[in-house]
Amino acid sequence: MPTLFFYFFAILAISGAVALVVFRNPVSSALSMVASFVGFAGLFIGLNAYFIGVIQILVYAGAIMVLFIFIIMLLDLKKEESKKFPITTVIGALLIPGLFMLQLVGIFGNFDDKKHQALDLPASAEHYQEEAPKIAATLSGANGEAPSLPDVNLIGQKLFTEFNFPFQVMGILLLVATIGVVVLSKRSPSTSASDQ
Amino acid sequence: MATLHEYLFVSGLLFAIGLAGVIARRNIIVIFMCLEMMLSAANLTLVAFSRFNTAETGLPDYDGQMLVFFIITVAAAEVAVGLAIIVALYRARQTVNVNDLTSLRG
Amino acid sequence: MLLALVFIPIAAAIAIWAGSPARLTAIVAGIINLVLGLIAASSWLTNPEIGSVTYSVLSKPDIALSFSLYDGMSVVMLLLSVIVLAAAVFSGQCPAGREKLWYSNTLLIAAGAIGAFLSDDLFFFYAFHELALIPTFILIGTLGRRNRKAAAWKITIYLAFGSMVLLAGLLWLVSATEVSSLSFDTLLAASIPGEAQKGIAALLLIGFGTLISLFPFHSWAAPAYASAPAPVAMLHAGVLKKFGLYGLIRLFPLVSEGMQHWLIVLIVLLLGNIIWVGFVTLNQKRLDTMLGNSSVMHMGYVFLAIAALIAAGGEGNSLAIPAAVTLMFAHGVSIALLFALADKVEKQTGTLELQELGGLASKAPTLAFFFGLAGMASIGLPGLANFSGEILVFLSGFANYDPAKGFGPVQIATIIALWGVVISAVYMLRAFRQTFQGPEASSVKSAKNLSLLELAPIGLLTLALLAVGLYPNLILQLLK
Amino acid sequence: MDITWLLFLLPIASAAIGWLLLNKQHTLAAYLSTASVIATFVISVSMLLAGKDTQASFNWASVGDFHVKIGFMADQMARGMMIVVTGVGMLVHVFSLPYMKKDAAKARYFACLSLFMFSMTGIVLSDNFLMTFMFWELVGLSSYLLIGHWYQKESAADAAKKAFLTNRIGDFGFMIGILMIWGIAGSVSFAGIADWASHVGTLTPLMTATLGAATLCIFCGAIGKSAQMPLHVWLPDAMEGPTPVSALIHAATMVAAGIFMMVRFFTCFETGEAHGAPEADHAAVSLIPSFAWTTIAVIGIVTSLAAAFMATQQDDIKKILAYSTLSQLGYMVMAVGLQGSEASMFHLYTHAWFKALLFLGSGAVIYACHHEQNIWKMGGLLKKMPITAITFLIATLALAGFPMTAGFFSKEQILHVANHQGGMLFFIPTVLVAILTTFYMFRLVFVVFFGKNRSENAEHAHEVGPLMFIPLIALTVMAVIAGYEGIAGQMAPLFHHEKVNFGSIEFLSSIGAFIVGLVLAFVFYFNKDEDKLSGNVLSKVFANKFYIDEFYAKLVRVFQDAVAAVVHFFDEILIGGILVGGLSRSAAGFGALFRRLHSGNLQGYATLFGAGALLIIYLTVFVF
Repeated sequence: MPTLFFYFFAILAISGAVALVVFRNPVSSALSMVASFVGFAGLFIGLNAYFIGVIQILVYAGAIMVLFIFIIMLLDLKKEESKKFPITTVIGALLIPGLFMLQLVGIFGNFDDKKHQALDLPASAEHYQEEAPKIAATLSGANGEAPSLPDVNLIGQKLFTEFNFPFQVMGILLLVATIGVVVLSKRSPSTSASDQ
Repeated sequence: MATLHEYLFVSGLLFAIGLAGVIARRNIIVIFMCLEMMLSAANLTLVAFSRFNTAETGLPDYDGQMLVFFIITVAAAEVAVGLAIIVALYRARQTVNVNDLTSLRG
Repeated sequence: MLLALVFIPIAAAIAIWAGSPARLTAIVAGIINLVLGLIAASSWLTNPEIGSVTYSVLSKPDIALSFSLYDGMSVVMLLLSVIVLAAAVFSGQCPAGREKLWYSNTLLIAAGAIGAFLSDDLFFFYAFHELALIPTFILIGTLGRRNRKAAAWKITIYLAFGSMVLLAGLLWLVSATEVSSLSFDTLLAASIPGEAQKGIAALLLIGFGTLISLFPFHSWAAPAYASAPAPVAMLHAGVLKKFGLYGLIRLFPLVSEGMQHWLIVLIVLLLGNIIWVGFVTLNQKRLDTMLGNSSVMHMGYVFLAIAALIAAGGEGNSLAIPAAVTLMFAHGVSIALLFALADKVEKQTGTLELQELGGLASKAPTLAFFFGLAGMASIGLPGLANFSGEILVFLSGFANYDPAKGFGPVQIATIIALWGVVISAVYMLRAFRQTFQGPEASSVKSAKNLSLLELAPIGLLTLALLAVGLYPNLILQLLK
Repeated sequence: MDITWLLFLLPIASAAIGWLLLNKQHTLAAYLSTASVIATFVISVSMLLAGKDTQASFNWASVGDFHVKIGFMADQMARGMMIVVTGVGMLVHVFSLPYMKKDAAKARYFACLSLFMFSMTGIVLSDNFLMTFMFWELVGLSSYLLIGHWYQKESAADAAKKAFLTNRIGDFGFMIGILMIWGIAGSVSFAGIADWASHVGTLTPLMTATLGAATLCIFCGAIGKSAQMPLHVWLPDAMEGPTPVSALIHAATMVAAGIFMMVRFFTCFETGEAHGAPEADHAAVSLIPSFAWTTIAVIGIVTSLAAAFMATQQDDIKKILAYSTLSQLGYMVMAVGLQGSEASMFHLYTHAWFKALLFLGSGAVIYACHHEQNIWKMGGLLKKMPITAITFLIATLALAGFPMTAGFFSKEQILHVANHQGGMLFFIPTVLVAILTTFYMFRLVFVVFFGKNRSENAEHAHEVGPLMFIPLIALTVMAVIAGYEGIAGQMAPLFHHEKVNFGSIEFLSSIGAFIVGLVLAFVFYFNKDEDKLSGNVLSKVFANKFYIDEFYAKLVRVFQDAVAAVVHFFDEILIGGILVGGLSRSAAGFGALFRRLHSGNLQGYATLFGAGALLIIYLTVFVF
């Protein structure tokens, strides 16, 4: 059953990606990309990365893609190219990713594959006994429920201890980006004068 | 259950498709979307490694997921700035076709 | 104090960009630096540690921003830098409206040069030189004369090439010494296996050689100096170019064996500098290109001292390094003076074509006097600094001469190099004759004599030439 | 502090002050300079009277154990030479006061004269070769400045340049010689060299050859400074300078510096108290191989003879004197080469007086004739300016070696040396030169002072003022008495008394030469208005100085300038263009190649980027 889910979401992601590249209309491209991101989220969840899966939907499909669609609407983009793709471009677009995939497969041959192994949650609970009893409780099922992976707790714990500094930096980055966007999209007086 | 290689193959394929889009498409917004696709593909790789290389606690190695988290955050900021640039560009040039944007010609 | 010497020009450059009056700030910074430099040099004899500072930057490998007067050579180079800097900021005639660019970059060149000479860490030694090159390129490219673009490109490409080869050499050197610190103290205490020395020596010779305009990597120099604004020509030809010689002499102990392999090559090249470039100089039709080429030519003498040092091998040649350093100082001051004066000539007459000049002496006797003096200095007249350097160089060439064995290559080179003294006299007197003597040409009709204000920087440089020329022990006592 | 230092300090101080006063206090500068030279003369005389050797020095440049010293060594030779230098210098200064009165750049002139006095003092008193070399160059500089005093004149500027450059060529050899001597003897001081020479014993053939080469290299310096063949060309041109300068620098002192220096050098090789004992000299002197000696002597006599021939066909009064100076210097060099240092120095000493007198006399004539220098435009000046004429005549007699004048004694010694140490090969040309000397000097005297006035300038000439003729008279006295033993023994730099033997071949040939020359000159030139001897091929060759100047001009043009042009061409093409320029060319080529790739097409960039990534993956994963 999980294998089936994997193939389903993988095919969803891949076909969404293919549609993104192939559709002429940017809006269709954007929508197929949303579909692709849903596929991504499924794959993440299949990898026990629930938190990442959720923010993949929230941030990417929710926020970023909306932004894209907004811009597409704002600029009122019609169908992109009426002309067909030039043959050289198509060759490049097929050849380079193709070679890339070939290399990837080649690399697989050099490294041993890893089978999927179920997580032994109670066994790992003892590592958290000292510093995070609540996580340990969830892991071992001591709080009365079945043992489960406290994904968000674990990420939060890492984020606010080990990765605290980058986290702060990220905050500043977002602030700077916000200001930057405002500055960029503001029409400067001279350009607006020449626009009219 | 799917193996590591399968995940990596899927992520590589997605990356390749994104790259193909970047190479082939001429609409700068679509190119940008393809770039996001490539980023996500990289994220998938990271998560896959994180899951298949368990840490000493026996749980997934969350360092990888931290990286993904940061990538998503940066990507959000990047998209915001990038789209703002595209809007400014469109205002200046009235086009989003990269064939018309050749001021980098040496 | 040493920190101040490096950072006062930088601070002044920043202040100029920030809006303080450009010329005044630059001159004040130049004078403060001059005073500080003189104080540092004079107190160095009693207190060699004066003003040393160290700020660790990286621990592995150990890199530190560390300034000290490492030895007498650093002191002399520091003196040269501050003297030429003071004269350069004072004597330049900036095109109106470009003061910021002009003065701040001039100061930065000097800061880079001083930083390189004071650093006793290989990394910053190299980095400061690169720092000085950038404003050089900028100023030549933007505010130069005539075909400044081509000259700027040429100097950029050549010097970038030289720096690159040099960097390769330095990296190899550091890795071959297998020490973890880049400070000169540790580096020079290490030793390098013979095979590696050969390669490192070659890279250093080419790298430093290009920076010093060693034949045949010299062809950037003359057009660059001819096009450069006067302060840049003064600072680069006078000070910055000595970086290469300084580095070569500084790192010489590490690769002394390796250099042996290249002795003959070096001798041929330095004779190329002296004789070949000497003939090229003879054929120049403009004052500025002539001076540029003459500066290339005189580098050959310093290389002659280095060749004598190499040839001496284990015996040692106690004369060679003091000779080289004295000549470096003398050449730096005299060429700076000549470039400053050529600038004045151009200002007065509007041309530097020797054909169009003539009889300037009767209009501007003071200018003629100082030009004559500087020209005489550069052709090695006793009583002026260059002679002290040249005579010591020639003596160093014969220091290890064994009459029972006859002439070695260095002795033969010295004898051939002496012909350069004749060549330089020919072109310098020819230029002086064309410019200042004979009947007045039409271009000099409206020329005026030097004003007192213009005299100040020229007087400073002349004083330095005379002081070292009349009593070279002033310099030599630093070089014990 | 030794009083001798004042000999250095006074002139240099006066030169420095003169420079500072430039354009302002002309007259003050002139008097200051004259005062300083009078003071140095007094000091020199007092040193001579004191009669003891003094010595002092300080380290000028020291590196480790090696010191370059500045110091003086006032021995007999130096003291005598100082009298000549400061004596002639003083009289020339005094003469210059009226002569240069109207010159706008008087201050510069006197400052340069003082600079010259300083430098010449340095050469004379120097105790080592490096110091000699330094002052040697400075003398060259002051000579350059003084020849080019009227630098607005093309000819003066060119002559100054020529003089400096020709001297530079000589100095090139000189420096090599000094370096070689330093290498061989381990010392540059004369005392050090003498010490080495007396202890070294026998030399290996290689070292002997090197020593000979070193001697000849040092002699190169003398060739330049004393204007010997083949570097003699600058001296006649140097007459472009003011005439008093010619008297001081280009007749009496500076040109003699070459002889002085050679004698200094050779005396280092005379062991112990060998002064004046030629036989004893021989052993130590023989360290220097004979080929060096012979070369020097041959150059001396060739110069002497050639210059004498050239002098016979010159029309410019100063040029005649210049060639006569050359010829006499050739005498001295020959004497040095024949190991007759004493004779050479003695002739130098007497020659200084009467040649300075001749030049100053010619200066007075030129001054009186409103700067006319062509002798054929003078004439009959004996009546117009009797004092000048008579002093000039006496000087001519001295130069011609008329008995009982100073020149007679010294020429006698030269002839003696030529006969005894050189043999007939040297003696016959020496006598020939003596004949020619009398001939061209009396040609000059007859044309200038006798006959009738041949131009307006000559008609209006009148006797010069006292400040000019007093130096002339003082020099005349010296020109007569300087050679007598009582005076020469005191004053001459190196005096070796030789009793004149009235029956000897030297005496007879000397008298004979005088008579032959006088008669010839009388026959051809007395009361003539034009040169009967000019016009034929030979005289043209003489008048054009054997075409040596033209030959050099060609040589310079062909070798120096053409080589320079060719080298410059190759420098641009080969080095600037191909060898090293190829580097930048190829960089530019690659740039152009990569520029193609910079189409500005985003997709193109993406493709290339992808290809690059592929390549890197391929290389990192599959190759390495």
